[in-house]
Amino acid sequence: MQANLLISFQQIGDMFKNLWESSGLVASDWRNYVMIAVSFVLMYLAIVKKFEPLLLLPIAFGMFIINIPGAKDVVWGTTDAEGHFVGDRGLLGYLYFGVEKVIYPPLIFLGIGAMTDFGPLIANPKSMLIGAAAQLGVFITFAGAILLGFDAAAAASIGIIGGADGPTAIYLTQALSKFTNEDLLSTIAIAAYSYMALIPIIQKPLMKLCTTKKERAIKMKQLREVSKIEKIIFPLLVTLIVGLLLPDAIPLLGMLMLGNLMKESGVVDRLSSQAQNGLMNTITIFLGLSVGCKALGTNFLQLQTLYIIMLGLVAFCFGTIGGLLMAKLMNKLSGGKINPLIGSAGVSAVPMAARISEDVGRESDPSNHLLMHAMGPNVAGVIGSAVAAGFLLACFGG
Amino acid sequence: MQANLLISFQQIGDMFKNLWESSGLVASDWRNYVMIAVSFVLMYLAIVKKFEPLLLLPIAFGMFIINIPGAKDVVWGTTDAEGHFVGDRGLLGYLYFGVEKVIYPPLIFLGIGAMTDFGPLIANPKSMLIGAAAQLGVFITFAGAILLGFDAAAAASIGIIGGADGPTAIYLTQALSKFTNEDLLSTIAIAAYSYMALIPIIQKPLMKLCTTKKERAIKMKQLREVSKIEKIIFPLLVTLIVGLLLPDAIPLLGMLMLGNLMKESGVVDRLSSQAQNGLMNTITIFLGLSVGCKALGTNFLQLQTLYIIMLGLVAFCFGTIGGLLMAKLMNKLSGGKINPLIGSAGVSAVPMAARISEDVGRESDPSNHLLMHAMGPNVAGVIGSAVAAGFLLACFGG
Amino acid sequence: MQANLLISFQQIGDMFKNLWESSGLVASDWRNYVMIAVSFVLMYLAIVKKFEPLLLLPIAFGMFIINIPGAKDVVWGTTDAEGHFVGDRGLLGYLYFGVEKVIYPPLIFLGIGAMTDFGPLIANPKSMLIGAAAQLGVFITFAGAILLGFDAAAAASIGIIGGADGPTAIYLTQALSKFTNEDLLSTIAIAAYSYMALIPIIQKPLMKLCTTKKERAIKMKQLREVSKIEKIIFPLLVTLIVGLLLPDAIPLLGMLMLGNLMKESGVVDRLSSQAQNGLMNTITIFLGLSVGCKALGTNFLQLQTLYIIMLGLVAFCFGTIGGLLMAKLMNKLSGGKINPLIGSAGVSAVPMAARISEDVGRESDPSNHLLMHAMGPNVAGVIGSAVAAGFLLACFGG
Amino acid sequence: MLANLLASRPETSTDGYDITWLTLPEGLIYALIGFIVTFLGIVILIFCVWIYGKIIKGVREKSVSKKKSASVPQTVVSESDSDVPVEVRLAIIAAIAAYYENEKSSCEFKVKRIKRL
Amino acid sequence: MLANLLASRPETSTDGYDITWLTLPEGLIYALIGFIVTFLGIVILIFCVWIYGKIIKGVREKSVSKKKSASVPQTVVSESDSDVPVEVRLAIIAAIAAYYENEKSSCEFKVKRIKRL
Amino acid sequence: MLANLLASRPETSTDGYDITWLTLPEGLIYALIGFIVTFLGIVILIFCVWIYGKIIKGVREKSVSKKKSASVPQTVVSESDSDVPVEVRLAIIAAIAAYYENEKSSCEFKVKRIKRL
Ligand code: NA
Ligand code: NA
Ligand code: NA
Repeated sequence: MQANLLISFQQIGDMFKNLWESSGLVASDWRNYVMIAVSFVLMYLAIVKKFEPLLLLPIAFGMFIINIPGAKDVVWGTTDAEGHFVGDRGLLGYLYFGVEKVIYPPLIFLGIGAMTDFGPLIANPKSMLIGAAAQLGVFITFAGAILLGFDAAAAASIGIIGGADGPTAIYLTQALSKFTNEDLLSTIAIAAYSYMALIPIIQKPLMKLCTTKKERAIKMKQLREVSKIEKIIFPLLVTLIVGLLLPDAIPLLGMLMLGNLMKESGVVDRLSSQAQNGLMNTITIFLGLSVGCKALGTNFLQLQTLYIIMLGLVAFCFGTIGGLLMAKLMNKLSGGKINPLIGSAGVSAVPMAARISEDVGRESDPSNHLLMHAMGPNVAGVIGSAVAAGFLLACFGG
Repeated sequence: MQANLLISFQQIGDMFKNLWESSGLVASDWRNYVMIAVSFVLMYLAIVKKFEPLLLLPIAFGMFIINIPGAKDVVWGTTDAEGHFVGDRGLLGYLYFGVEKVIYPPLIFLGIGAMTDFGPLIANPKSMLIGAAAQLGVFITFAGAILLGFDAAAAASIGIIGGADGPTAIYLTQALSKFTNEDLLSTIAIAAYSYMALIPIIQKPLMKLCTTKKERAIKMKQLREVSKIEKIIFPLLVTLIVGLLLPDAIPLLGMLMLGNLMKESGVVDRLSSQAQNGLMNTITIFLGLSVGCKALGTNFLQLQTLYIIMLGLVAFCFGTIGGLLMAKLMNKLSGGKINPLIGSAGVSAVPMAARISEDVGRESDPSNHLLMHAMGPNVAGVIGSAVAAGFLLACFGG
Repeated sequence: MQANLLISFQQIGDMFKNLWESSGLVASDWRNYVMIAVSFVLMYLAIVKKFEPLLLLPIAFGMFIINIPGAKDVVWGTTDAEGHFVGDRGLLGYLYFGVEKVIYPPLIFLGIGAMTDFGPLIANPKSMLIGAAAQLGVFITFAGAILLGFDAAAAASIGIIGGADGPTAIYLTQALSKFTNEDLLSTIAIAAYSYMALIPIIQKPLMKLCTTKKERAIKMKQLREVSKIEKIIFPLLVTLIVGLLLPDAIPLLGMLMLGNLMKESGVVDRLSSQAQNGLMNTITIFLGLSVGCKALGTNFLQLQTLYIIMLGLVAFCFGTIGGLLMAKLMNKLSGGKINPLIGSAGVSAVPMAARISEDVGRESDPSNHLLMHAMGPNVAGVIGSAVAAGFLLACFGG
Repeated sequence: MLANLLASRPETSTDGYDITWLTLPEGLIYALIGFIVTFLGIVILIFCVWIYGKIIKGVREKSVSKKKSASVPQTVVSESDSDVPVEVRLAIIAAIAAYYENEKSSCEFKVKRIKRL
Repeated sequence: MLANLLASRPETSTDGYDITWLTLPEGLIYALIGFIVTFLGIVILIFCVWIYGKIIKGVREKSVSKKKSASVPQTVVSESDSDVPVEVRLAIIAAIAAYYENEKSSCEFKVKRIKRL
Repeated sequence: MLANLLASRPETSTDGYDITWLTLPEGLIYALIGFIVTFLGIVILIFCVWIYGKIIKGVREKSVSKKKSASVPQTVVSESDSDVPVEVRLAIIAAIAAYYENEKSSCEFKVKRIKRL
């Protein structure tokens, strides 16, 4: 071979043929291009409409990159027929490790905890009932998914979209993923973040439908001030009680509460600052990219995806309705002291949902400020969803 | 099964039974509740007393969370009789990876190196002798642990508590952990950090006992200024010399000195800043949580734990005495130029121990400032402990 | 054994003998000391001459630490004859994981993307031709390495030094490493960063040689302003087009472009800031240290190393010449509107090479500012090198 | 019923774990019980928070009545800085506040001391 | 020829993968094709960037002509801060700018509001 | 002797590594040797630090005597900023210093330039 110094045109032709075959153009599937178009739509929503850009942009970019024909083996890794890696993973395959082993969502909750003020909730603990009632969407959607023929683990994952909490949805979906053959992660994550972004459009009509004009004008009395010691004990108490009932909720709730303890204790500002900045930002990038990567066109464009997106909308609507009805009930029982508009904030989507309560309230009476009152149900919704996720995990997580 | 649309009460009963069994309440052990109480005491010390909160708070939270009945399998992972993981780990099991593979302590030392000023030590290299003498506590405690019936690896780990250096103690204990059947990590870490927090109470009486009033009043002459080039060469020199003698000390000392080199070189401020902020804070959270997690009640509440806590106190006392006696000797030899109070700073616990030298010095003479003089022995104590750890690792680390 | 309370001198002698054998002094090899000296030279260049200190300092420290006799087994891990780890890795062995699995270079590119302004390139897309022509060095060096007897994968890795891009060089070398028996990583990384530091010395004479005085005095007209929307679409377009042609380039180019998209979109400042600060700094430390660690004296001091260093210089020279010739050609075709000095900036080495164009331009005419015009070819060089790396990977990466 | 939307109902997942299939009534029962359990947990939480709120309030009222005259309002900028004009101190605080507002960081700070250089 | 510099030319690497050995002409062909492919990719890129630059320019010129009078220059420091002297506002901006310059961070910021304490 | 505190003395750990058991005299010998080795290492270090301290001092004294008149004290704030009153410059430096003090960061900084906007 070495002696043969002349190279035939044949060989050069082969070289180009190999190059052509390694390029994506030959491996194209129309579904890849559809997904790239979808990813551009998501980027448009993230960048121009500013819909939850922190996660939607990395998710969309992950979706974009994995659907470039020929890219999957390079950026994700070679996989066998059942999706298991063959040999080394690609970059995004390694970043996905933290999703696969359910490490990222609790760490994001650590940062969220360090940014959350549970003060309004402690001042008015009854508002937690709204956070519980808003889980109605989760459970109705669960039943709906069963009706549509999904298995229990898949139905639970779809239901949790109604929790309106990205990390909780990703956590539960991934933790249940081995008990179902559906590949739901990216669809659920995208549905959850998209609907969270669309929450003003979803909630405002429902809020006006479920409440009377008089109810919307109710002014609530100012919340009491909460002492530092109460704020420090609260995260420990929540972790202990929910942990005793539903240990499966601990990774999420425990990290949320550790973050909050770090913040409220005031003695570890270095750690609390890193949890909510450096650490959370890094993990947000990794989580978004690797979740988006699961949206490979050939898996994503199925009838199920449509069902899930539809069920997700159902989940958000019933979550909102559940919260509103509970707030109306509490208003009745308290003799008109509670403005039912704070009910919709129970679906979490912190702090957007609480702001909508404020907005709709001020439409009725510009001097009516509901924001602080809505923050209680709003953060309670996070706890409620974590409890619901713990329940579903205890039932269907083996 | 699908045809049978009616569900018997039997089935609903089963569901609740399963839920009840998955909850922690049924799996409770009184030792879990004792440990939760202990974790609350540690949190109290960290938050209210501000005792080394950066590590004590995460450790205490890890201890709290793992001892919630039923939580262990979820947050740590399922383990067999010998403690090896069965299937996937839980969140804290994954975070523990960096402890298990002894990755976290050297990275924390990287950050500490980037925060340490070796100037006072370079100006007065003789003060390193005090840092060596303060290792007396380490070796006396080692012998004491042998006497109490611990094996060599366990005794070495217990002895290193006297180094008064959290990362060094965790590093040595973990590196020796496969050569002993004792599960010492959390006990040693908690003892080390607790005594470091209690160092004013431990050291002040010993300092007054070991020195005369006249000695305490000695004023030391100002240290010479140290040039930048000396500060740059110092970390390389220490790494090289200690590395040649005791290669086992390199992961700790080398990272400490790399951090210091990054700081003193002044050309990589980006890296030095990240090493001492973002990186160190992240690892502190992970290290604390996963070390605390080892303090499962059923393992922790044993007679050994009491012995270790007792031996830890012995280690701190003899470390202090060793440093003081060396400083007295140097004072004698130098003809009264060295205030023996700087001896106690040799146990490291940077910068607390140096501040105590200052405090006690000013009790004798309010115009006597020993802080800068005590900083030399203080940082020398870090080097000394790393050398001692390297020796013990070379002897008992296989 | 326990009964025998007296220890013979024999035993003490054994202990010292063991200590001595575990120390590095007995395991010394002259090549270790040569490498330590080399590492000191690199540190001198990094600290005093400020030559690319961000990576050169960690690389040099890794080289220093691994060559301390006896340190290799401790900090890197025990390996068998073929270099595979036996049992647990050491600290640097674990940090090396991100190099081994080619995770670090794309993440560094993420940060670089978030710092790069492609505006000048978008304003004058033709300047990308210079970035392509500057890859001449890569391919000439590839052929040269074949001539010197290297196999194809090794030759490709050596050629990419001419890309003048550290992460790209490390990425390609590591991705091809299983297709060659040469251990090239540290040599190539050190050569790449060293020549990038020496770029003023390499380029200035070539620039004067290849251009006439009249050409150097050409003033270019100001670039048009680039709209935000163009800057947002650019990274997506580049990823898509290059990805379709050469999917192997996606991990590098895709991450570079994601970083840029995060910056230009303006909606995820948190993420973009973390990508270019915290994340990039952490990975720079880890990458530098673990790349430096591969420069063990016994492997490094070979004839090949000399060849590679020589070929690296060839690569830089021909890269510069390629860029200059293309700029001259474009000048001719445009009727004298393009100053050929911006050609040398095509080798990337952002932003140093562009500054040299500015400097040399001002030597001819102090009022001539070429910096902005040179930034286009400069960042185009990064894209060009990633394309070249993608081509080489597609050909020789299995 | 739409239940046969998916052609097959495998017993085990590709990872080898059991897949649970529920009938609609079973699903509804699970949903109901789940909703109840969530409420139950939250109600216990509310009770505990309310209880310890009461306890702390009681404890504080006692201690407050004792210490009433002890506390004196603290100004952020301490007295020793009085040679630095108020305008400048204002600038410093505003600068840092603006910085933090921008960063959305949660750190709190006080201007401890202004050094004259 | 220097090609026999390395004594042996193993067929497979220690990791078990095939090692490719090229003759010089083969190497030159690869180099040439590589250079051409790189150029090709870049030329396609240039074409696309140029095309969409044109498109965007066209779209913008239309919309700009419509909105011409709509935009009003914004000052960085808003009107509501007018009770704070210009000197002090300057100080704040400079302080933050200096901070950022030092950090080489890419964050941008505006002094949104100056709070009087 | 308390040595039989632990009922059994297994030869190997659960991970399969040898466990070393020492008698008290052995332990004391190890402790003594360890203490000596630690001292030894530190003494060598002291010697080296002292030696190179001397060398550097020698080198510097030579070069200092040469360059004596070359250096001029630099003010932190450069001349070009002279239109900005001293008060404001002070504010900037103090603001950043306060920021850093709070953060406990070790970064150092200089106010390089104050831009008038
Ligand atoms: Na929720
Ligand atoms: Na110490
Ligand atoms: Na390049």
